[in-house]
Amino acid sequence: MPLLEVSDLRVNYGAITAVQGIDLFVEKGEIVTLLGANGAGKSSTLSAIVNLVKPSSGKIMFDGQDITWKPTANIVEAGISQAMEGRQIFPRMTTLENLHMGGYISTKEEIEVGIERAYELFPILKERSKQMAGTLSGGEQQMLSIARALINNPKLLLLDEPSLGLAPMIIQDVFNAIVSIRDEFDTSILLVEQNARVALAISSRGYVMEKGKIVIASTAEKLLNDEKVIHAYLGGESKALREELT
Amino acid sequence: MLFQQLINGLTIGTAYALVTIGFTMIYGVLELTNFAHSSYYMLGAYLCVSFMNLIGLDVLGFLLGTIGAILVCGTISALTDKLALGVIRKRGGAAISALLCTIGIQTVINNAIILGYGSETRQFINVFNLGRFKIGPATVSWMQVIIATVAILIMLLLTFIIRRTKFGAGMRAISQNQRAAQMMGVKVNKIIQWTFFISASVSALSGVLIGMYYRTLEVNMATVVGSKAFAAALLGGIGELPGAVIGGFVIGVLESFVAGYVSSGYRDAIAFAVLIVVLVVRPQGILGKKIHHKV
Amino acid sequence: MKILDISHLTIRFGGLTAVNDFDMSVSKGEIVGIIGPNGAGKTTVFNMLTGIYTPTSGTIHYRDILLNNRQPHEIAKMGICRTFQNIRLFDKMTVIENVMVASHTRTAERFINILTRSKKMRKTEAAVESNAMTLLELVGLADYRYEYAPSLPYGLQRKLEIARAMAAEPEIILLDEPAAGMNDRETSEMAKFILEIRDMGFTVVLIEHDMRLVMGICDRVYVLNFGSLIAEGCCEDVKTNPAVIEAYLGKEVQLNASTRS
Amino acid sequence: MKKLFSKSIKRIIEKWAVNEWKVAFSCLIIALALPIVLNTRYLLSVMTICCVNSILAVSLNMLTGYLGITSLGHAAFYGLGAYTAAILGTRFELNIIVTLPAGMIIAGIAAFLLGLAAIRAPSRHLAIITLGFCEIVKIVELNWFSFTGGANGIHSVPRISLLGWDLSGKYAKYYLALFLLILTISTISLIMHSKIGRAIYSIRDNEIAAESMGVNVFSYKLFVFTFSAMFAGLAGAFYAHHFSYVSPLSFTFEQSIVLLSMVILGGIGSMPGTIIGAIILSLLPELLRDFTTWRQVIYGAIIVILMVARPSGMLGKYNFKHIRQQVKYSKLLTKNENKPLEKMTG
Repeated sequence: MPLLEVSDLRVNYGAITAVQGIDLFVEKGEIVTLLGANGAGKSSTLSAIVNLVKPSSGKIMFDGQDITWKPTANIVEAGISQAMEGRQIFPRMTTLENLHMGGYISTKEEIEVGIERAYELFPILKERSKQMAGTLSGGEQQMLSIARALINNPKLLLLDEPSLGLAPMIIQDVFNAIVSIRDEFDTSILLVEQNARVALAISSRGYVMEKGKIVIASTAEKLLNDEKVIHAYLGGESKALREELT
Repeated sequence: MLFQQLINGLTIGTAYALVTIGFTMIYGVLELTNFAHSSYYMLGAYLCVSFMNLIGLDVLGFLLGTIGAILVCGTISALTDKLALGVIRKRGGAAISALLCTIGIQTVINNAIILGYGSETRQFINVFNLGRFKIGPATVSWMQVIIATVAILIMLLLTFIIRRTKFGAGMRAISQNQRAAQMMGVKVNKIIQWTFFISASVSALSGVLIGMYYRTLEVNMATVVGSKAFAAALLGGIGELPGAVIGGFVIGVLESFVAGYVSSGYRDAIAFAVLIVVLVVRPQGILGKKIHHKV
Repeated sequence: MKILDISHLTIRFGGLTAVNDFDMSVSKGEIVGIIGPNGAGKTTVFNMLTGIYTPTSGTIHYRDILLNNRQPHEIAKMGICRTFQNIRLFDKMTVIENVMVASHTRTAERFINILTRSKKMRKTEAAVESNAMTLLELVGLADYRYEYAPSLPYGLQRKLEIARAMAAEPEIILLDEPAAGMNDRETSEMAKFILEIRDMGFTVVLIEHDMRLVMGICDRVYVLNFGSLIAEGCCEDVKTNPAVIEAYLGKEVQLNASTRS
Repeated sequence: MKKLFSKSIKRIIEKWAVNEWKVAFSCLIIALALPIVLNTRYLLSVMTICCVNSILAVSLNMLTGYLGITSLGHAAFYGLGAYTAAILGTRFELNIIVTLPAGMIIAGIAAFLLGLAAIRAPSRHLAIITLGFCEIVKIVELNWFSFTGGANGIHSVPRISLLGWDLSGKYAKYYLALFLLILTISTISLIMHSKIGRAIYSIRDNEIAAESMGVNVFSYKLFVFTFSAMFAGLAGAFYAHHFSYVSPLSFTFEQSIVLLSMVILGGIGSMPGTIIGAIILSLLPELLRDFTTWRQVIYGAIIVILMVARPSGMLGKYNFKHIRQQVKYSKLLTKNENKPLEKMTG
């Protein structure tokens, strides 16, 4: 049985249907990528899994229990953590306090271990530990948001565009970190990412969403070689682009 | 004279400070100006008198009555959140809609009190009768000492809760980013309801203490204290507990000085004038921190 | 022709020096990139350029006018307009209204004309609206004109911000991470679009992490690290500069960039 | 059932939005014709008060709904207008042709000076600053006995007359109030449908972005603050002549709250909503007159229930101009392509 199993999930915002009945699953210890253009419904899917956005119908099974429409706090306790898009940090808390909030449901010892690990992952956060999170730069807030989601040692980590606004060197660090999170802690990861090539490189499988529906579900390798996917999401080469432009 | 004014001012200030604390707690969590807050101050005092009439006009009656008043006010406050304010939040109503809702709640409570108890001034029997003593030229009553002690204990307790406990961390998280707080596993609605409970309890306690200090209850006591608490909260830097306390004291002392040295008619006017000047000159309040917003 | 000249620009917040002794100049018709690690002070430079922050020391000259103590709205009127890293649209206004707001500085209207709704005023309004429509068509948002801005997908919101900045008819347009949150395909489109903007006569200064976009379209690049300039020059020089590789690009990404892109 | 209900509401709102002018015109005709049926002194007086309160609510809506600044002191400017008219009327026996503009100007000057000092403050501070200003004005009215008559107020403000015509009859006063209301509504609407209006909305939505697009946030805020106070002053000046009596107790902070309630209840930022809110909250106390003791409790409960049932006020969710545009546009699309708006939901 998969760790996470989503079936026929639908999400409406008023009149607009953002997610129109999708099925997906994540096995234990797996990294899965959700691809798609802007507005395809990827972020809505993630939010619906943790009930931050109420699904209008569908079923979400996690670790053997039905978590559809459960309060978010209970879903977090069950073992799902999400690093949110758009730098959802606590601006008037210091970096360290933000990390402590990440361990809201954990014990003191777990938090200590988690914070050590976060600092290893993103050394700049240690330098900024006493600084108010609201005064961090955009990229630093992004790192903080990811680090914070890891403190409570989740079974499943949902990452919403982890590379958004990050410098190239840091992106590499983040993706390395994602792999090591899976390897060392046996955490499964569901990833939404625009940086498709890098994301697929570390994933075992991927889904492609279009207008609220899943149009392709396949292994990462196949997706990387799929003409349609390359055309739609992976783009040309840097040099090619330059030539194309000049 | 000067010293006496100061002591009287501090006593009134204590009451303002207690009411302000509750007020600022709710503002801190929800950025909601809770107009109903001062109503619990009045309701608490009236309920305590009712309970005392039932139980007995002695120290035991007073203590039980106070506890009863606190519990009832807290419960009503928590229920208003569960049944009204929380629903507005859930439906995505604007902040100002919740504000109007609290005005409605205030109107209901204040007028229900008039309906139930009549609009004439009522006696609050002082069960302690402890007398007074002199410090230098000023006279201090033991009642003032009791009020100050209880108030300081409550303030310390609340500061501890907010700064050191998980509950407090949850409150602060909600105030800064509700979505993220949920994602950390914070039970948002539960914490907000408890915040409403605590804030109304403190307000009710303050009403009981001040009622006993003045020995009278009036139907306009809520509105008098309401705008002062509002002012004190902003003066101290809204959302900051120590700020609320200082704000309360400043308003109390200021008032009693103006009443003593200028004219009691202009007492409130000058308190507000000072407040406006402070807010214009130092928008973050006395203790509020200036935050550098990222653009 | 130099139109923007920044020299010895420094800003401190409390004890923290966010930007230190930064020099930059921009000529008409250029596309200039500012890159650097997160927290290097890139957006802070934009904030000083647009008057949101006041520099601690140093000068910013735009066509020989000192910008240091100018209000943001004055600077917008002079001809520098921007987009925001964390999108700042007008949430309760429609897409087209968002763009129309920015025409503000380009139209003057007497109060009496507004109260009488004179012919001249209606004519100006119509012109503002058609200008906004043209811009929306240009960025491909014409179909969304009467939608509310927040209902647009993230990538389109970025485009809307650019259209809005263009409606202010600035000489220099500042783009803060225009391709953030876009996939490679969309990034290529954005790159092409920025070149189009330049060809329309705008001068562009942009902050961006996507090296494909920066190296693909920028004429010159400035690299910031910890608030200080560590390199500047044309793309090829910067790309191979060891200091830049160490602080920003990273060796692995160099590798990765060749496999990936 | 619920879905059907909300669908039919949506249809009604759409119809209303598309025909806004027709609806407004019909309302005007009704307002003009009403005195034929409701012709007692009491009823006409209630209707006149509805008009006065609508002027106040519409002007406050400009500040709170359109610009996004919550004011708890609108009654202060209302009071300043009333006292100006009362003092000019009783001491100098001046006519409304002088006192109405004078009330506007005095309220405007007061707002301008207060705004000059305070309008840069964050919104939540402005709420308390305006509240404080309201209290100060009340206290000055109460204590400056020689000038304002203190708690007794000012009696026998001259009756309304214009160019020798006596306009103090029950009908004349109602029509004059209605005229002032229409003047207020049209002035504010015209402004909001211009580039000034766009700038005001943009400030409400995002101050920093507005400033960066060249909108001078400070001067616009000051302008709206002053402008809305001027109309409150106008309403106050009319009030003084209408009742020929002013007292500090009519212009308290509680009155400000009632005005704010009208705006929120009807739907913040919606002109028709604000007027409906003003009419409801003006009529409610009259309707509850028979339940004197219970009146305030019921009044409060109704506000709570209405807010829980419709958190954005009655019409707050609907921007008629936008609905009109959307309806027009979708018609255009269906005509051209004969297929649903796939693009619009993407």
